[in-house]
Amino acid sequence: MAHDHDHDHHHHETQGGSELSPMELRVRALESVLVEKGYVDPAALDALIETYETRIGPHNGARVVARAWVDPAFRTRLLGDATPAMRELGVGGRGGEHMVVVANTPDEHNLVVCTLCSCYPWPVLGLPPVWYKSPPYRSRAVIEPRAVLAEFGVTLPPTQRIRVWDSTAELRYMVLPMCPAGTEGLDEAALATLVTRDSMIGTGLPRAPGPSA
Amino acid sequence: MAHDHDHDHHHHETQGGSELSPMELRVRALESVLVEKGYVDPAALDALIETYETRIGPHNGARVVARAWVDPAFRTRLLGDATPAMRELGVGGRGGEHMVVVANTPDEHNLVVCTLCSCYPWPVLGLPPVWYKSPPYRSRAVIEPRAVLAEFGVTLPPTQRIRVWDSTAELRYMVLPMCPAGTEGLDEAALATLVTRDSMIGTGLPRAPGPSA
Amino acid sequence: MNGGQDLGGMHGFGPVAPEADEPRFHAAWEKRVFGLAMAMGYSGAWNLDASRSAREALPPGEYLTSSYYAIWLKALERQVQGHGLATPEELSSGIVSTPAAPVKRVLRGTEVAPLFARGFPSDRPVPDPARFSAGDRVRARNINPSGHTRLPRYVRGHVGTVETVHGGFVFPDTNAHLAGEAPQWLYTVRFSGHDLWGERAEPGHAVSVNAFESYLESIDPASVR
Amino acid sequence: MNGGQDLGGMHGFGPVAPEADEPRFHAAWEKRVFGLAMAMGYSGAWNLDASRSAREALPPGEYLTSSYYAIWLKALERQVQGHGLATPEELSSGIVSTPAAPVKRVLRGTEVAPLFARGFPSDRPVPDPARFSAGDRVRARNINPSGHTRLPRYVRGHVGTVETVHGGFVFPDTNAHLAGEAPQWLYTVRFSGHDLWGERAEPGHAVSVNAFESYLESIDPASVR
Repeated sequence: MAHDHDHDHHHHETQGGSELSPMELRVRALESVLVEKGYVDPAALDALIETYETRIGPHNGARVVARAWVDPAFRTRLLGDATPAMRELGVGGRGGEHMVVVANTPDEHNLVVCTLCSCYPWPVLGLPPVWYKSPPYRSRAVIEPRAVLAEFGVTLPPTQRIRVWDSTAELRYMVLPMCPAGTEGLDEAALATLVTRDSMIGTGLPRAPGPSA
Repeated sequence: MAHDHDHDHHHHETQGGSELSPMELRVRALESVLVEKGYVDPAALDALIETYETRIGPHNGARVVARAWVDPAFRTRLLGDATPAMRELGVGGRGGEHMVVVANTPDEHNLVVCTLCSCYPWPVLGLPPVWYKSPPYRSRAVIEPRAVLAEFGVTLPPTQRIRVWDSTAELRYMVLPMCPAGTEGLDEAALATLVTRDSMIGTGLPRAPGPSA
Repeated sequence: MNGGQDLGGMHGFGPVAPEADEPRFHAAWEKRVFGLAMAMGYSGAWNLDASRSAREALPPGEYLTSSYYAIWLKALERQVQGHGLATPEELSSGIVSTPAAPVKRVLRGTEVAPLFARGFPSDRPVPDPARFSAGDRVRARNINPSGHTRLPRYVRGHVGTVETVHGGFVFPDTNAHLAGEAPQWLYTVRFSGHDLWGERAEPGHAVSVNAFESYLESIDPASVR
Repeated sequence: MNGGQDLGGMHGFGPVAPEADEPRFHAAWEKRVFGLAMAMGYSGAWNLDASRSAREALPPGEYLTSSYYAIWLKALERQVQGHGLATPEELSSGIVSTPAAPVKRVLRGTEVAPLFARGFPSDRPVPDPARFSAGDRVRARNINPSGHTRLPRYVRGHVGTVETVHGGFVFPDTNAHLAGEAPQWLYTVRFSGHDLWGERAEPGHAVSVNAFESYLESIDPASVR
């Protein structure tokens, strides 16, 4: 699934003697036309790629989680109306306009999926990994979430229910995982380092604090 | 859909200098192994191919339809229990063990499909055409049969209901079309020439008799 | 299984595309695959339901982009390997390097005509009486087995009318996994297009499927399992 | 549409396969496709729902065998051509041979940071009161539109519980076809795994979807349309 089985790629001359794949050539042609026709500003293209490749990522969500762990009032605001609460920490924007945060409890574990495409809270978690966008996860998360979690190495107690959130509209979900045990001495920044990307999707749990904690 | 997008074909030496496609080589390897290990008798292979390539075909079904048009008692037997009735004409065998014949009427037109694979009454109609086995027909026949029929050039009166038979078990269906008008002078053999394969699937209607009739 | 084979009601495949000449086979290899699959189907190593199951177990993307006989070929290769009749290396090279495994039967050339003219009926006696009768309203159960089934997704959960009680037949859901023929009563159940597809369904449209007894439940709420 | 994108509950795709290093992009062209799609999405020629619709309109076999950004690319090419912004020959050659068509907006480099930090909210006022309230039992309607919809097949016909009333949002089913934002109330509806998948569902499993008001009907039989 990770590579393109496309057969009907266009034929291009090799440009400048470089060896480009058919897909590179096809995209290059598209970009050339869109830029030359004035629909796309190359500076916007560069800014978009730079923003989403390097500036956004799960560290934003991790900051939100850590704050919720240490600040009960923030946690309340976050679970009540996540979008403005995240804005307090400067987290938000395209793909996170309408955030919903769902909190794990000993009774219920939350798992986020988008069966129909790839909806994901970009400004909170960055661009999604390939597996999140791929048929195995999208097909199975809603019908056999416990089996999926097991493949991620997460085995929940049978008494902990699993709640799957299928992102079928413009709401975007972040899971608020439970704070691991043994973190009493850690400050907010240290706690944030325990928050994995997967723990905010629901396919993982936060790291346990190291022996130095 | 009609060609194979297979990428992981095996690599073979070209045998005897002939230029064979990867699929030919792959099948040749399979056949060699199955024959050499004694699981497959080459004579059986030849007999199977010869039987289904040349001996069976929609002429068998056409004979059944023509008989039903001229012989009301046969028609009654055919609609009551099609398998023994067809056997009277020597029609039956593998893929037609449990035949059901459904009769078109001015009120209801019948259409046969197999959404799950390619079930088809082999000894009655021969091996199915590619379109019958392909996703467009299999997906659409059950949800928009009238639109499918229109693509086959068949426009039914809005008052004629459409009944779709999805062959989900080992029953195999043949449609008994209505006898065209203007066939009063024709004998059974002449009538059989009007019965098209598609008219026995339900995607067509019988031919009208020619001016000489 | 809810696999690539379960096509009823899907969109996006484009128009039906009849061919002008409609050859039975489109390449020499297709004939050989057809014959090999038929011959091996007689070996007793598996059965027709198992072969269907092997075909639909191809990943959906591969199923939908493979030609019909390419699907047969890939499934047959998997079956041959899965039953220990040949190794991947043998199938790759075409050179036999391991001993043959025993098979129950080998179809002989002289047997083809009589056997295939007779056919291989799949009706079987069922000791218990049929649970449903013609005219009964029944609901297709909402089952989603990961293994083989012949209850298509598009009828599950919908209510239809039993039209015909056909007698007992081999149950594919067990037989495909070589877990026994476990015959069941087979019915024809008619559904209205409106019930299956909603208010935008084409008017005057009904769909029948053949449904095994365990696919159906009474719509009397007290008897719904 | 009941297309290749509607994956919930399907079998046969194999295990989830996380990558060791999980690069955001796997080839240089993927970055460019991402950026081009985002930039063109701002042009006003279409909208996000239309882009999703274009992606899922790929034939299912192609959708399922194309990588993620290959799907984006193919959809973007179709949109560009479909809206008369470039010809197939131009996209094939990379050489402009026709005049540019007017577009509503061109995203400038300096606008990216402020615009994307603010985002593009899709909540809209809806004049009528919400038809459903938290706690209501509702049925996901059995609709099967050939156009874009965000009601997945696996919930259609099933009964769930309204958990949250979110306010009005742009309705994708019309917006995708440039037929207006036609905002509707949006709900979170929870379904039990048992109701969705039958008796073999994993125990203690529930699934929520976000459902627009027209996707839902009251289960009071008198009010079922």
